Amino acid sequence: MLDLFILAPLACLILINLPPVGSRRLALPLAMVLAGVQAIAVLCLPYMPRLDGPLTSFFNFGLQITPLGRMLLLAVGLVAFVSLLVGQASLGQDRRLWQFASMMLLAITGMNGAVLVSDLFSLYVFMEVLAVCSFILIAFNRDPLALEGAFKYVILSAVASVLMLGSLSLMLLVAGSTGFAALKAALAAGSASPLLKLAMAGFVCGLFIKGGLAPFHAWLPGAYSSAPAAVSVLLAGVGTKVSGLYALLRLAMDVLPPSAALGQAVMVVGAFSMVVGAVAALVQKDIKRLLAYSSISQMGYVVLAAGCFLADAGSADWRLVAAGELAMAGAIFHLFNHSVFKSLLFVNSAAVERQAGTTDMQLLGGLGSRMPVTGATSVIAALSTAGVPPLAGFWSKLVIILALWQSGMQAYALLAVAVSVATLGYLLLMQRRVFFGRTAPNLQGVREGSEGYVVAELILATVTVLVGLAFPLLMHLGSFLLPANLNL
Amino acid sequence: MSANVLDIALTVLLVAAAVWTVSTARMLRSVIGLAATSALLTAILFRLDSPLAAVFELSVCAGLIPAILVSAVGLTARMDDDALARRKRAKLKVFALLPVILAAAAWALVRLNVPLDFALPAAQGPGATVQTTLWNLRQADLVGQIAVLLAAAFGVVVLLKGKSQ
Amino acid sequence: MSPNLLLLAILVPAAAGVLALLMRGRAGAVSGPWALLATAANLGLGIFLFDKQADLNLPWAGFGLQFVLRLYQFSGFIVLATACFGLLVALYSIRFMAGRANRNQFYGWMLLSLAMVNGAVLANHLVVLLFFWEGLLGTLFAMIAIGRPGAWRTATKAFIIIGISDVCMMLGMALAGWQAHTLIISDIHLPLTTSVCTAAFVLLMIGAISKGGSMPFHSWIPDAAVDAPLPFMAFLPASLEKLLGIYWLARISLDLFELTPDAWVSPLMMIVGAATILLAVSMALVQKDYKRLLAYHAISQVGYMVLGIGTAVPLGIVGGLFHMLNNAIYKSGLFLTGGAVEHATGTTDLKQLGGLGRRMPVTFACFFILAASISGVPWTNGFFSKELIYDGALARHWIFYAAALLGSVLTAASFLKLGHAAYLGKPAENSDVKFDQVREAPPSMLLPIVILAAACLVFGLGNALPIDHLIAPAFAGTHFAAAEHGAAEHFAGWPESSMLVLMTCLALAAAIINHLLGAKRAGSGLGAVDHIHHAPGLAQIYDAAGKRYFDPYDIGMALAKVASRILWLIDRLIDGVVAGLTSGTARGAGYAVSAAHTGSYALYVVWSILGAAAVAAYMLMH
Amino acid sequence: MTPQAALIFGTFAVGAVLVLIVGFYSLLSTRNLIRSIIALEVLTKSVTLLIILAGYTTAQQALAQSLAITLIVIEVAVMVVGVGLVLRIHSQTGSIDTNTVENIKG
Repeated sequence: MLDLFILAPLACLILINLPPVGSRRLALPLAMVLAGVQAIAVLCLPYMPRLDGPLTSFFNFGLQITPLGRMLLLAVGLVAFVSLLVGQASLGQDRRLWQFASMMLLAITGMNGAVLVSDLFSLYVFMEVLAVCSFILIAFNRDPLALEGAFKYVILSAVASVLMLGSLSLMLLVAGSTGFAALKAALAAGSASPLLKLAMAGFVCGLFIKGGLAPFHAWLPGAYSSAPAAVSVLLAGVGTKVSGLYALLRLAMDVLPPSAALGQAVMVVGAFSMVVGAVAALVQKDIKRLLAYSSISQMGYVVLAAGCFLADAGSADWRLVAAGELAMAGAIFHLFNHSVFKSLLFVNSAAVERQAGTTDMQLLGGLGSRMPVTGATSVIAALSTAGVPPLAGFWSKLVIILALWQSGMQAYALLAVAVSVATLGYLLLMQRRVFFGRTAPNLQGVREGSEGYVVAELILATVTVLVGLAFPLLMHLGSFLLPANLNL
Repeated sequence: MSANVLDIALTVLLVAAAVWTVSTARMLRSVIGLAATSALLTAILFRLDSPLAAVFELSVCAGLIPAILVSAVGLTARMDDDALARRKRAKLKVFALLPVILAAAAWALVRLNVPLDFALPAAQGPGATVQTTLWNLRQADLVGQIAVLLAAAFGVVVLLKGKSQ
Repeated sequence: MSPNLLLLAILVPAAAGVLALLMRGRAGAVSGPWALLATAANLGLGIFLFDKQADLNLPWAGFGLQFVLRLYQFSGFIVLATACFGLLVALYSIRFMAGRANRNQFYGWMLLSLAMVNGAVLANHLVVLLFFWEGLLGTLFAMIAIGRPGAWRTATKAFIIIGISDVCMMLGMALAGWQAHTLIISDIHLPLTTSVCTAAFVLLMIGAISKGGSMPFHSWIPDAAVDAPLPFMAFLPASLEKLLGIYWLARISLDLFELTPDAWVSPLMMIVGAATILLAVSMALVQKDYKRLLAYHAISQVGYMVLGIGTAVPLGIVGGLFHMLNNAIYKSGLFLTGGAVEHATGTTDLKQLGGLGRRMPVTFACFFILAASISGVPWTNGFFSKELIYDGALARHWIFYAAALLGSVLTAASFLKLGHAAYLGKPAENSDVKFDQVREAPPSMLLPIVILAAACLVFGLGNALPIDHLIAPAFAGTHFAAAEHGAAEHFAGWPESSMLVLMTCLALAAAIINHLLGAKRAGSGLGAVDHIHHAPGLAQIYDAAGKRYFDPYDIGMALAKVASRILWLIDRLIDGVVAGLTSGTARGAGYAVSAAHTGSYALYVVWSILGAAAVAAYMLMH
Repeated sequence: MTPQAALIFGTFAVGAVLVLIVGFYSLLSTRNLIRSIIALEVLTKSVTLLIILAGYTTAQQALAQSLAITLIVIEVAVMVVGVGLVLRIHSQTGSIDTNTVENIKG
């Protein structure tokens, strides 16, 4: 069954490229159906009696699904669907749509693969599939800034690969295998060895680059802001989350030994990203760039929580361990929430870009009355990002902050609260500049975006509101949301 | 001992080829340097009992990649030399630092008494060959390879086909 | 009674509010009656719940969070009171908001606010309380933002100011929860002896008084008065938030912590209260706008409540709570008269008004009663609550009493001015208002005003009713009641000390004399003092006086103006430092970070390598 | 690890690290976009060597070789896309100087 998550997109790709059947017009709808089916299939997964099917006996991918993975697969399906919707609304001709759909299918393959594999090297391989697709998608429109953004991503991503593979070879030396289980045992046994410490630090730093955590982040604002609208949605929503953050959380839970030093280092990076992203976002003039920095800041929360988990996991005090697990639950939840509300914000910016012709906030204003759905959903997303109750973002931040507090890391908790306030500040500033105030004369004729944008916005806004309202319910369906080994 | 002399010689040559690759002024020479580095790496891979990887490295990295790079250099020919070359010339000296770095690192390792020895894991059975490993244990990687090659192929179409906007 | 009924108090207004928000466009016409219906239902619930006890405990959100509500005398009383105001404001707004584009939003947010207030009042768990407390912040923001076109700015200002104080409150809750080892409010009983507990108290107090609108967290209120729809002022800052803020202040002083006169937070609260009274009232004195003037009084009156509770003696606390109720009544009533005037004339600028008393007799009569009440004229409810507070303050130190009394003088003076300027005298010249077309407000607007004015008299003449049945039960069961004052009858009835009454009367007289003198000098001064006017030597002086060179009233006013101006500057300075310094630093840092991104990928690679090296070095060293 | 194995490991590990340094130096100092791609290639050489070396040292050549082969395939893909980007940049700006990719700032 799980193999289908990797094979189905590839099969679709072949289908839309076959000469007889390959009507290019069907490419994008087919990809959308696939993404939608994936989102629904993931929701059904917990209720499937057995996950192995006829394919499993033939293929041997060694796939594993964890609750974290389910969360990510769901996000991938959802965001890919939305991204394809936006792509359809913004890209125009059939040929481009077909190319876009093909690249998206490959990107979905890469993301699903990265989420499902249980081998460090395979994880790297699928991350690289996603990365190559991302380079191409960013440069999809071939405008100069996009080429520049993509090129920097190529360079930084290659540096990340070098760090990760170098570390991987050190781990291979000790573990003799790259499977998660073998690595976990070997790393736990030799966690005092300087070589392994170096390996862990190197690998984690590679993931930091891929995930765009400060100070490893500098490629990210350029890539997000120069990419075509639909691609920004995908990248910000799930792309960099799968390749950097998901891997970090998965490794923290399934591979890395509990280590206070690693945890502390990870937390410092997380806190630094939180602050740097928020501070830089305060002064941005372009919506997409502001959102990119905001992404960095929000990922800081996730990494901070992951670091808290790593730092607490080895403690002898069960309360600390429980607090660490709570932090991990918060990190996972925040990752998902962020996927939803940040893609929503990017869809909003895409609609604004399409209708008003610019994302420069100095040229915008008063669009709320002209584009009511975009304006309203954007407010929802912004409030959720800033963690205003009862939206989804509030709960995940609350969980993270509670966990930090319980772990005795009050300073980090306070910092997280303060950054939350700053987040609210810059997002409200953005709202004010774009959607409120007086409509500039040249924007008088602006109308709401086409159905693609509106539907995408409504889907994501509904999810973020529903997740917020149904949070208690979700917590009780813990098996879906949270890893089984986290007992709350 | 003679084996080790060979090892050291190969290593030194590898590093030298890499230095030449990055420090030569002309782009074509640089590409040739990269091919030479790959060839030396191939030799080292043979030395390390990894013939399949070595052959792969030789055909792809010493063959295909330089070919692509040479055509790229050809397409951007006017750019490579003069202005950029002049800036590069002085930089060869920097690589004199490499032995210094090496010595410093060795000193630090000894001085800090970093334990480099570690227990090795049990080797797999002698039956494991590259083919069986790749096919039986690393199918996911194979799928990934297919996907990444497809992506690159599409990338060429998307990026290079047709005129720019 | 099933405890689950408590949920209705939150769910009914919330659901009604969400529905009202959905009534867009033409359906908006239904939103007014709908809101009336919903608030009436809410009032019914409030009456039903009053004087009952119930505890609701639902599991919520995992990790030990529980959704705990608790109904007892005090919370029942506040729920009932807010429900009353909700109904009155809804009734009033139907006419006032009629035809406005976003009225459905107004009603929607209003009902949601009611739901939030009910939730916050009933909450018995700090996190639950925080949830509703912050929710109220959201609805407040929305209600200001739907006002005039520029209201967004004010809304943001309010949001930031209250947000900051709410962060303080959050910290306070964390500290209190940590100290008490529980987040269940009714299980928290902390002595104010350790510094941590005191810090928690101060932080929670900041949250409470800022919700109540006390200084220094007040500066959004006068702005909101101008920008937001008028019923909003009557509804949120004047009644709901005061009730909630002071309720919470009383809870933390009486239940959560054991506030005693020895604790140094008691004088702190009294100083905050006294300063709020004096500063706000002296600013109110110079306002030229009906709504702004009232808004500054809305701030000033909180001072009395904070002062009363801060005295930490039973007299003062009961007075503070009684004053909370009274203030909600007369202040929302006053705001509603302002709305009636705005409805009739289209403006609230006092320079354009005058002589409305003849055209709007009922409004004027009600204004008279309400103004008498806020000024503390005997036999009104404001009189009795102020006397209690005076008594409490005098028990601590005469300086607080003096400040409160001076505040009363200025309050009375400013209301004399307001009444005179708006309702008496002749219609202003050069006014845009067409006075011959001014009509009394429609009955649906008058009715709430009349009810509120009547309530002032009823609660004044029969002050035993609210004190014994509403306030005293809330007071029972606390450490005060146990100590010495068991019987509640002690507080009701005519003030015991005739000296205090005398002083109050003197103060009122001083205000009236001041006003008469001033009005006379300001006005024509015709007839009565002609002979002195034309006396040799004095004529020039009076001539100058005619030109208002040394009119005592004007000089006093000018001085007061200067003082107010200085105070206003200080006020803005605080505003600027708080808002400017933090945002300035953040901006500076933002530009620095932004400038560091030069676009060179080599630099970015260097950052990454250095970052990796730092992480690796840290790992190797540990 | 036997002394003999340690010696082989040490020699090539030092070589790999030196190649890594050379690659990073080139990446940081070059002003030619194609050369920066070449620098990435050099870095990948170093990594390939490290992986094979790890496999040799632990007598797991089969595993290490399959990893290295996958790695080389990925390397080609990344390089092709990178070169494609550079060619596109060249066709738009007429230059492959690194300052053509320093326009996104702030």
